[in-house]
Amino acid sequence: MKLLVANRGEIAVRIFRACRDMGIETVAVYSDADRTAPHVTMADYAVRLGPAPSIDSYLSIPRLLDAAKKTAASLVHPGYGFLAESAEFARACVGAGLTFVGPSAEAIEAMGSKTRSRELMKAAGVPVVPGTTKPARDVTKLAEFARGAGYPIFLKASAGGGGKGMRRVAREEDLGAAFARASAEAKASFGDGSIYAEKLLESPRHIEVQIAADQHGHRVAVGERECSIQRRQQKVVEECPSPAVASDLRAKLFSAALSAADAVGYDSCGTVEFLLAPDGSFYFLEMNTRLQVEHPVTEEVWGVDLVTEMIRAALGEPLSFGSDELAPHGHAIECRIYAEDAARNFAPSPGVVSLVRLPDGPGIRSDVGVESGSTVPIDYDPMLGKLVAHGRDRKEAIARLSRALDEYEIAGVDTTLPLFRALVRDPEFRDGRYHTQWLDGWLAGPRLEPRDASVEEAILAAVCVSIDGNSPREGILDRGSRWGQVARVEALRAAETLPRGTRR
Amino acid sequence: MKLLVANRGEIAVRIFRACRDMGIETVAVYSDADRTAPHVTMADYAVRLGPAPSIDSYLSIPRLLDAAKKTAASLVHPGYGFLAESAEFARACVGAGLTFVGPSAEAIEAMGSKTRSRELMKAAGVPVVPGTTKPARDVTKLAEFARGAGYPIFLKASAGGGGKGMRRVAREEDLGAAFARASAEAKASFGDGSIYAEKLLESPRHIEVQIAADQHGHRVAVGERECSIQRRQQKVVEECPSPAVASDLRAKLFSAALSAADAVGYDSCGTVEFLLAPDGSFYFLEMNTRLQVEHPVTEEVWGVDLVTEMIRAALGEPLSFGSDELAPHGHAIECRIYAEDAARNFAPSPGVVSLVRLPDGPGIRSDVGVESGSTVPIDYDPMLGKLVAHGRDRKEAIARLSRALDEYEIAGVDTTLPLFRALVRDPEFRDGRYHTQWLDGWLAGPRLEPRDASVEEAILAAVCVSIDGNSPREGILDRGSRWGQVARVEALRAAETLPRGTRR
Amino acid sequence: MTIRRRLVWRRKEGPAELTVESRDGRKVTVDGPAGPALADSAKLADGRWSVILPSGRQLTGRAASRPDGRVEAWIGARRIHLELADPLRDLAAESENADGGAMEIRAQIPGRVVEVFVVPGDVVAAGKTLLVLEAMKMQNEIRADSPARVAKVECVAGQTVETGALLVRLESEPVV
Amino acid sequence: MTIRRRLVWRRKEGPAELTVESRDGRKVTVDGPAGPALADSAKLADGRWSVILPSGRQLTGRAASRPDGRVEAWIGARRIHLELADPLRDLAAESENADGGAMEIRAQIPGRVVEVFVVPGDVVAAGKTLLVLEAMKMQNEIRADSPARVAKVECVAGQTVETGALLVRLESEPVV
Repeated sequence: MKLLVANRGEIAVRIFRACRDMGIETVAVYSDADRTAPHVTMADYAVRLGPAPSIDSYLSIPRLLDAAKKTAASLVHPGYGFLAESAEFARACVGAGLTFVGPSAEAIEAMGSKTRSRELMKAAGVPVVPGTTKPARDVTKLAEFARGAGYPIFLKASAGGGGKGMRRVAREEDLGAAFARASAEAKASFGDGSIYAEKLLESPRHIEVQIAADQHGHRVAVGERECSIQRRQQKVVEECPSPAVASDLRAKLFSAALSAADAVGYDSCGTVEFLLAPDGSFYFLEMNTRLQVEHPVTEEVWGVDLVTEMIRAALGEPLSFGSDELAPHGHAIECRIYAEDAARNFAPSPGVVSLVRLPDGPGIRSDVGVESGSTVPIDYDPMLGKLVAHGRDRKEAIARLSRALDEYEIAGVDTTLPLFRALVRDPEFRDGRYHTQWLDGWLAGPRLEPRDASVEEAILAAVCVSIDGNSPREGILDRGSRWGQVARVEALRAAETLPRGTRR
Repeated sequence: MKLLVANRGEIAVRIFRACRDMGIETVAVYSDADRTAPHVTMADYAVRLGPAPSIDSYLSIPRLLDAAKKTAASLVHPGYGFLAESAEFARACVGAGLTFVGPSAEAIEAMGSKTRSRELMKAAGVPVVPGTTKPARDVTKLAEFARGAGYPIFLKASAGGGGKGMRRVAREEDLGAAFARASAEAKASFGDGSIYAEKLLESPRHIEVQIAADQHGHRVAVGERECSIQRRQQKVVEECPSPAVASDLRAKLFSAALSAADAVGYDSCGTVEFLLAPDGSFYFLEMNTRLQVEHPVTEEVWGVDLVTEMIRAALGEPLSFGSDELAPHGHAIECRIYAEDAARNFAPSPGVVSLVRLPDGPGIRSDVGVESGSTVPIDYDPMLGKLVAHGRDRKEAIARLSRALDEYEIAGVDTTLPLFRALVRDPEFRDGRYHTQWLDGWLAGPRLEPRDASVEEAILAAVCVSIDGNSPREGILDRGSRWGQVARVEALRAAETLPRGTRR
Repeated sequence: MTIRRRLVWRRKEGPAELTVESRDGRKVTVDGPAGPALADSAKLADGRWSVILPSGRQLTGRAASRPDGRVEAWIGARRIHLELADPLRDLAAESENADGGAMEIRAQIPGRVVEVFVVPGDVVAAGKTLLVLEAMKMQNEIRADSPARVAKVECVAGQTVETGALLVRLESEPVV
Repeated sequence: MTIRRRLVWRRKEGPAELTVESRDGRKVTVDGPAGPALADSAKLADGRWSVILPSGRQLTGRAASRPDGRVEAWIGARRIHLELADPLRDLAAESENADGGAMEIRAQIPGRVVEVFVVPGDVVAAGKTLLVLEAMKMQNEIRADSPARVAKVECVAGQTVETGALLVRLESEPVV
């Protein structure tokens, strides 16, 4: 039996590892930019899709189906991002006689549309954030709603998430411009510019519940995750359990999430996202009908393998655990490592990763999609992978995360590692006192200025640049090429013509 | 506060990680062979001990104490092997005003002598394997005992373990020669040639119980480990829990282990080893008054950090858990990765490790003391580190171990990786049907012959040797140096003048 | 950079020739027992190679040849052995000479004959060591590839030989 | 291989000279603000360096200089910035000339003056860009290191200059 992963990077590696554990052969697909990527070199089979741009490779349904046919793959897993929430792709797979590892196309469609999913939730008695019901193509409907619900409001692309096509609007005057930009961004990322609006809750927390289900009607809520550390709606750090959820709230969240899953007869792994207001009330946000980037924190604390469960469910097998057999132990924290320079407004930093040195030892897990020598292409979401620390409690998890960061080396491209190093030392983070707007405020401060060197550090640097080959003179030449590259990136970014895979 | 580790390799890295988690500064010591070893380059401080030979470096108490004084270290952790079971070293540390991270010198001494420890156990009502009571310097006493207990018997060095100074004697005629060799080996490894003899149980299993204790009289049994996969009394694979221990036997083992610990007022982490006969009876073997190589399988299943507990106990702090707060979840298996070629009778394979590529992802932990570019010196135990796989049950742990082995690359030196790859596919191993003599028998078979290449593998090899720089012609030259090196090793081995650190 | 290498793959089922050809080090044609196959090949930073065969099959591993002609290949923890003789590298190689049947074993690079184990008339089994030839400080046993009868011995212990010098002439052992 | 490098470490507390000297690339003497220190230095296979100082302090990390004179150093996930100017590399360098007070800024390697921002008599603050000099396709702003008054301007935009050519002469601004 062969499984094709219609994706790249760390999630393709993650899914192939589950396949190996289950004795299923692995089929990788790749664009020209990814020929020597780890997800290709570990696979049993590999098929070229096309040139680097996503539309000609990872987003091309016909080429993906050809690759499956060529290698006689019978299973297809979409990963996250790219076509993971495309009902069209799910249908195309089924139409080609393939087993789509994920929920039904209908469930994807229902939960994919923010407005339809909210209607379903209202019907199922799940509280929803006040918002427009129909996806709007023009601004008038949104203005009407905003006047009723009161500003600030939140504009969202109805066909996708991950920070794309999202704008906060504080006052009526800004609505027009914000709508135009949000709609354009949504069009570029999901091919659908329709937008809907929601009441903006003040400093809420983002809590999501992991659902595992099979085709025999078994549905289990496998713990919650805290994902409030976000930068412009993009998750940066996730935790399990949430420091803000006590057992009675947890029970309510679980039952709401299960109602959501029941409402669409959900039969795979998925995540129901809620906004938790400071007063303890919570509102349905959306259901992600796919595997989440942050699934490892749930796996470490609840001792489950969610990817294996998805594949079993797709094959018609029952879930390998009932809710009674599950028990959480300890606390886990995940950091998403992006090839971006947090100190330069998260400017992307594509290029060749000259060195990857991963931390290890007790409580540390790395799900990573690059290795020394890998290229970080400019064409896709610049996430390199995730660092996950697990401890007996939140305090030990943070101590282990901090220790792992001291061992972590990525050279050749800038990364968000320095951000995490500063974060684990921040008193508010260490006390779990944060919410979805916290990080944006934190980043505005002078926190990421690199410290000045001590005398000892200056001696180390002097030895490096003097004895080493890369003394300043040569420094310019080889540095030049990389700085030239960054200039090229800046130019590209400015032109906003960057055809990005959707960001998760 | 600074902690000095009087050791090297993976266990020094392991202990430094616990120090970082606790905010304790780390002091490494190194011989000339280890200047750029990972345990040195990760430490906050590093002090040269001397030239490569252990007696001038890692076994030199005066030089270790000087290093502690120079860096104002207040804590000393001995790791395992080297001086870990030297009461003299423990006393020397205390004498120099240092806090020895481990049990009292008295406990080390009592449990260090096989004969004294057995007397203590008999007094505490713990069943012991029939054996001589006094350590013997000549063969007559042993011959008398053997005639009484009946052959086969087992000769053991009374001052240390790890496969050094051990000989099986099947018949009286072989006793004299076996005694001479065992005594010489013990003298070389532990500076004490005295030997004692034990009745040899037929195909017993080696089960050990982890003890965690503090200086406030709290003592907890933290699960058992199965260590029957051994080659010439040297542990190769360890598991937690043991596939052969049901809950009632477990309760008896735990209470026997606790009685052993109580008998010497044990106040750190230690391990009580038993031999489990096929009929379910078990006998005290010895108590290791130190951290064991295989401690990670217990940490993964019981969710504890044994090294942190040892340091807390040494600092007078209480254990951070009571026996009621502990619960096991899942199953973990550890493989010891040695720089030895299992296919050539485990000939050591020192040299430069040109590539280390560690597996990662769900359930996998590597505690390793080398990285790409490291040198494996000929002067010490050739263990590179340990691969640990954790799953929800034994089946998932074996599947994950097998997956990790497919990702594991070590080039430049031969390793025992191919042995583990064959082992995880063996039906008897997969069913847990093995005992302490099982592996030696298994190794006698043709199991480690590398498979012949398939056509596809031949194409890959052809491309490697043709397009690559290391085409055969060059192959000879660079190979030459390594083969020359192996020849040097063979010569050294033959001369048996190899001053080895004790092997664990 | 055009590469053309002829390798002999000594398998249980008998030797097979592998011709490796490539103009760019990326598109590599390997003509083997199952006919020519175009392998999309790429070298990784850590020295391993990845090949993707026409069937889509992907293999990544490393291989290095040892002086005794054997190639040690690794795919993860899996060690694979294959006798991949490179006529250039085998200090001597057999070649069918004109009158068929007879096989001449000639030195491929200058060396010194260390020892000779056969005399004309000896009948040798496959794998029998005929002589030991030393070149570049490496001693290499020159063995018979298949059962044969020693027709001629053209060298003596201690003698240095030039490239191409005839060492031993074998005649295929008539099936008795 | 004897290495001798003079680096200027521009700290908030003012510039400090670091002289790096080594005969074997292992025993490295770094003469810095806290006097000479013998650093036992070793380069690791992955390009990082480990130094052990006389106090026993050990640091392992990597550092590379950037064209703007800044050096980016990393120890694990910790990024450390330091201005480690190498006179050789700074396309121009100030030097105290004979009559004290006045500082001459001369071209260190041949280049082209792209633009001049000052005229004699201007009073400039530390860090003020005096001119832009282009060499090896790199444009480099030559700035005043400390407050001063422009005494002479010896170059014009578009002019190419030889190594050592005088560009600007500054006089230290008398404390008013």
